[in-house]
Amino acid sequence: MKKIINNPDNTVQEMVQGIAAAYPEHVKQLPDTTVITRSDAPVQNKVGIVSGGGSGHEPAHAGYVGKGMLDAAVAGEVFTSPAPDQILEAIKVADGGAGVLLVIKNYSGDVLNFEMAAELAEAEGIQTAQVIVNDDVSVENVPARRGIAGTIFVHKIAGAMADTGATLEEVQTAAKEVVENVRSLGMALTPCIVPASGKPSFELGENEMEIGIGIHGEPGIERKELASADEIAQELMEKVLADADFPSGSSLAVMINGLGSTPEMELHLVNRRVQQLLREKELQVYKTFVGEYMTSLEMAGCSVTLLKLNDERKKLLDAPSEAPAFRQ
Amino acid sequence: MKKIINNPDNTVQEMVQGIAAAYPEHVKQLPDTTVITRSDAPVQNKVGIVSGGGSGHEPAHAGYVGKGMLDAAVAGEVFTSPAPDQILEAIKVADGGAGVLLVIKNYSGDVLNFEMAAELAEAEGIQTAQVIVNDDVSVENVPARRGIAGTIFVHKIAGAMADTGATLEEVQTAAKEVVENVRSLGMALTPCIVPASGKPSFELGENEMEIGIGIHGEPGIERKELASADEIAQELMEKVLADADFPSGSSLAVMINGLGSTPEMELHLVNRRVQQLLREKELQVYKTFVGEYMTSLEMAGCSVTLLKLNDERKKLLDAPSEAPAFRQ
Amino acid sequence: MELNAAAIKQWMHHTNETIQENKEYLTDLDQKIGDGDHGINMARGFQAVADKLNEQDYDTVSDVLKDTAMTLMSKVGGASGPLFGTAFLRFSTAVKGQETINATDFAKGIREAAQGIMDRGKVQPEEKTLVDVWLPTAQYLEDASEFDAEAMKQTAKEAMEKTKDMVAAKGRAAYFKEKSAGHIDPGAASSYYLFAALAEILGEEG
Amino acid sequence: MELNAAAIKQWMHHTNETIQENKEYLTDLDQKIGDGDHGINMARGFQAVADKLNEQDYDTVSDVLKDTAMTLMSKVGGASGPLFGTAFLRFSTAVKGQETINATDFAKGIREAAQGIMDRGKVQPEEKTLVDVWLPTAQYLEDASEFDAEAMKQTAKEAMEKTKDMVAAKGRAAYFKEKSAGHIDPGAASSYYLFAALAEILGEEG
Ligand SMILES: Nc1ncnc2c1ncn2[C@@H]1O[C@H](COP(=O)(O)OP(=O)(O)O)[C@@H](O)[C@H]1O
Ligand SMILES: Nc1ncnc2c1ncn2[C@@H]1O[C@H](COP(=O)(O)OP(=O)(O)O)[C@@H](O)[C@H]1O
Ligand SMILES: [Mg+2]
Ligand SMILES: [Mg+2]
Ligand SMILES: [Mg+2]
Ligand SMILES: [Mg+2]
Repeated sequence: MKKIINNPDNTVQEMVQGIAAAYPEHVKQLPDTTVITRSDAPVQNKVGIVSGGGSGHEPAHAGYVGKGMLDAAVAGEVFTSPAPDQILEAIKVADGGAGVLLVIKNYSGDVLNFEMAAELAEAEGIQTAQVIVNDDVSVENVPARRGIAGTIFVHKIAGAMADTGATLEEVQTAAKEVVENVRSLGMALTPCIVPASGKPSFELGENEMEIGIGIHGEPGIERKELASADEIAQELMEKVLADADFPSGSSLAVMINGLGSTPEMELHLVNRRVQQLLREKELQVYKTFVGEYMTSLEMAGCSVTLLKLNDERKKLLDAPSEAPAFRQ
Repeated sequence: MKKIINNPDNTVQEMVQGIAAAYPEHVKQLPDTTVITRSDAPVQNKVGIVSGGGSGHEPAHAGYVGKGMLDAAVAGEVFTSPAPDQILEAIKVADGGAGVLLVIKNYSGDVLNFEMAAELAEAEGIQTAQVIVNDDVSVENVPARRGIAGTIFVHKIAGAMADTGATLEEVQTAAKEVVENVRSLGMALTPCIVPASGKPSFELGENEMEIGIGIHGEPGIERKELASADEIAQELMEKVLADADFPSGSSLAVMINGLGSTPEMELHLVNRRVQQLLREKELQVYKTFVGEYMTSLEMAGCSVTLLKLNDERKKLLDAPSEAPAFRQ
Repeated sequence: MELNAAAIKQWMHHTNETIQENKEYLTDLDQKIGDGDHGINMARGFQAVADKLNEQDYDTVSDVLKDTAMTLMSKVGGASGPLFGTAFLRFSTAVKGQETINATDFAKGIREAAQGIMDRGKVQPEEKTLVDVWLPTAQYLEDASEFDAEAMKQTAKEAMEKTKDMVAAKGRAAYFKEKSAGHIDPGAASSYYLFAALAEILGEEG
Repeated sequence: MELNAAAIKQWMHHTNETIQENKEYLTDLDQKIGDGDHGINMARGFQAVADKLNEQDYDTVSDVLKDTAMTLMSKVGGASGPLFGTAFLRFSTAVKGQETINATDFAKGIREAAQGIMDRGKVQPEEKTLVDVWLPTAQYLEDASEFDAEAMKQTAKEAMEKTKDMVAAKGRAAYFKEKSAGHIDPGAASSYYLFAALAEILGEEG
């Protein structure tokens, strides 16, 4: 295992310190926690947006903390949901009196811990609402679907909605509408290694790839021979579009997300074919994002996310953001 | 070799198409070239800024094309300088009548090809000036020093200077001052594989790292046992600071750059220690950049870049940029 | 059977030892049908419990259980953190204020704990989770005419082994669908260690 | 010796064949003291030359050389692109407008080409670059009382082999400092193939 780390037990704590040290003009670390929060939190009378989850998906989620997106992000151990007490601290610091929306990726651990934190927050008189992101079409059973890169669009749109002065319920509704309209699918060429375990998360043959893999290495749809960039793009798109059923003429946001060690060059090859296919299907591309948004340590692979837009979501997507990993 | 590509011979061309398809609001591909240019190029009466080099360093350089940074970037084959005719096309499209500054990384190939292009441009009546970036302190012999991540600061500051309406000479001077005040050093844990060759660029033992490696796998200063993040940060900083000799109290921009497959998490660990060391040395950090700015395909490793700022460079560094890989 | 605060403390310390020894094994189980962190999570959590309980002397069983619950909740993370946390919290509440507990109290506590896991995890029996160890153990404790530590351990062990053939319906293992069969559930295994540790403590005392 | 446009074309075609056959070898050389792309660069460039020259019939030697130069310049990239490009451009200029060239013209052309490489690359002899093949070959051609293809090939070959012991002072190989000794310079090797290809063409003809 070749990693640039110190003692693996301290990795998350040190990473959070590193993030806070990098962007002091935007964010700070809540003392004695692994919570990154806007340096001006809480913003009075604005609905707070809190997300988080296991670490190893950077820039998710701390990179999305900043004016226009999240008010706070909680970092759990690598690939392990954060505990309720940490989440509670994030909720408290994010609450400016208008309540807090929790953006939760749909994993048992995340759901359980965020729900407990929400109960604790309610007990302290803070109103919370939640949205559970489950954009990964690789899982057939919809309630069990995992949350992957589509989560970033939820952060962006919920954050922008909160900035309009909307109520907690309105922000939650906007976030839920993103979830209803967003679909993703990923694929991997190589596994990744959790620092504390030192072992690969799964194994793939020299010439194999796995379609539909999860961002913690959860099993996907199919393992098969490594295909070309065009074929990979085509397969991901077919499965996403089959599930999404976007009417032709729909206006979309597109995200081509790198899982970790796949060079940006390769992401652009995938993007090239994705854009061709969208044109063929007469789907309009409103905006494209190519880069590492929701990673899986040093896993090689990518995911494709499509979000159907309406006028409101276009406006919210375009709204400014000062989050270090999503400046616009 | 596991890569998401099509025919390796077409990779660069397809990548450029993918980039153009991703950001049509900012950039376009010059037909029949591998040149990415601002969609509104040439900007009349503004000094044009052109850079480029071999591909495989994405987002460098096409990702830095946009209002506030480059007017055009030329992509050569992977790790191979682009040819003069392509560079000439970039110069022509970037020239708005005020001349064009060429930002060249200090490699034989880049220098030779850009110089030929400059001669061809002069023959067509376009005034050019050049700046050669050589920030890599790993090479002892200063004239032979390589250009690495410090190049991004040259792009940023030259681009901002051009936006002020400065003359070609003034823009060149600002760029040269960046080169005089910027120092970098990198290190790698694993090699990368050029798609067309299919072979690793070098070999490193299971528990080895190389300090001072170049972004094409050029040999560095020393090969040694893999150290901790803190030790790596310390070694890179010591060598950079020994070479740079920044007086205490200096105000710096810091870049912690990932070479490809090193997770952002690890970059933040390096950043944490770098910031501690800077505090100890009583050097002021004005702004920090952590991420993948100048990569080397899927090489694992990182580089540290320090740029000494003065009031002018602070203002230029802070100026807005719409380049997709450097939004601010 | 009569357990005081010190005995519960001892139980938790021995659980910690067992978990530390079996950290790799638990992680390997989770590698097969999860994300390979269960051993790491539990080891981190129970080490924190051991450290926490060392900080003070406790008067009541319920206080030891409560600190155990809160520490697990805050240090384990993942799915197992809130589940083990909830289990011990319910146990603590079931014996609230008691300086000592007897076999009946213990049975009641474990029953409440099992129910807590089911509520929190929205989980049913036979879904291949830790509840498949807690429930049968609770049942055994309620049914036993006399408390028998070895028999409890045996019950927990068999229950854990039964999870091997189950197909997971909850948690990460559910993504493996039919392929989850053939492997013991990691949470069931760590739950077994918990009951085994108690049996070993009581066995030593004779 | 008398070469017309068709012969030069044939020379370039055979050079292309040789480079394609030795693409891996050239890349391996560059892997050792460079960035492992020289074979790829040269193969791409000479394939483009072959394609380009096939497009039309040429009247003059200088036009074939000029198209060769421009194609190499635009398709090779890297350090070798402008260097080989410049070499052929200078050669073309040296024999401007000539339908055929004799041994003296050829010697003059190669001398000019070698000088072009030195100017463009700011390179001196013994710095372990392609100039270390071009210069001795030019010298041999100037000195030879009669043109002898085999001897020219032999000269180029020996010159290439001499680069093995040199320490590189220009190009990527210079980063390897003393470690660059012990390996043939890739650009020297491809330059040798160029002269060898001419010898083979002329040899075949008898
Ligand atoms: N919804 C659930 N209800 C009950 N137990 C669950 C549930 N989800 C997961 N588990 C238990 O948690 C264990 C996994 O714990 P762990 O690996 O620590 O967390 P994670 O799955 O978040 O990585 C499983 O073996 C299973 O026993
Ligand atoms: N400054 C220079 N002058 C002369 N020849 C050079 C110079 N730099 C490099 N070369 C030649 O170029 C060859 C390498 O070419 P190539 O691998 O195609 O380009 P690059 O070094 O850009 O990858 C070297 O073997 C050497 O012969
Ligand atoms: Mg986990
Ligand atoms: Mg090269
Ligand atoms: Mg797990
Ligand atoms: Mg080379």
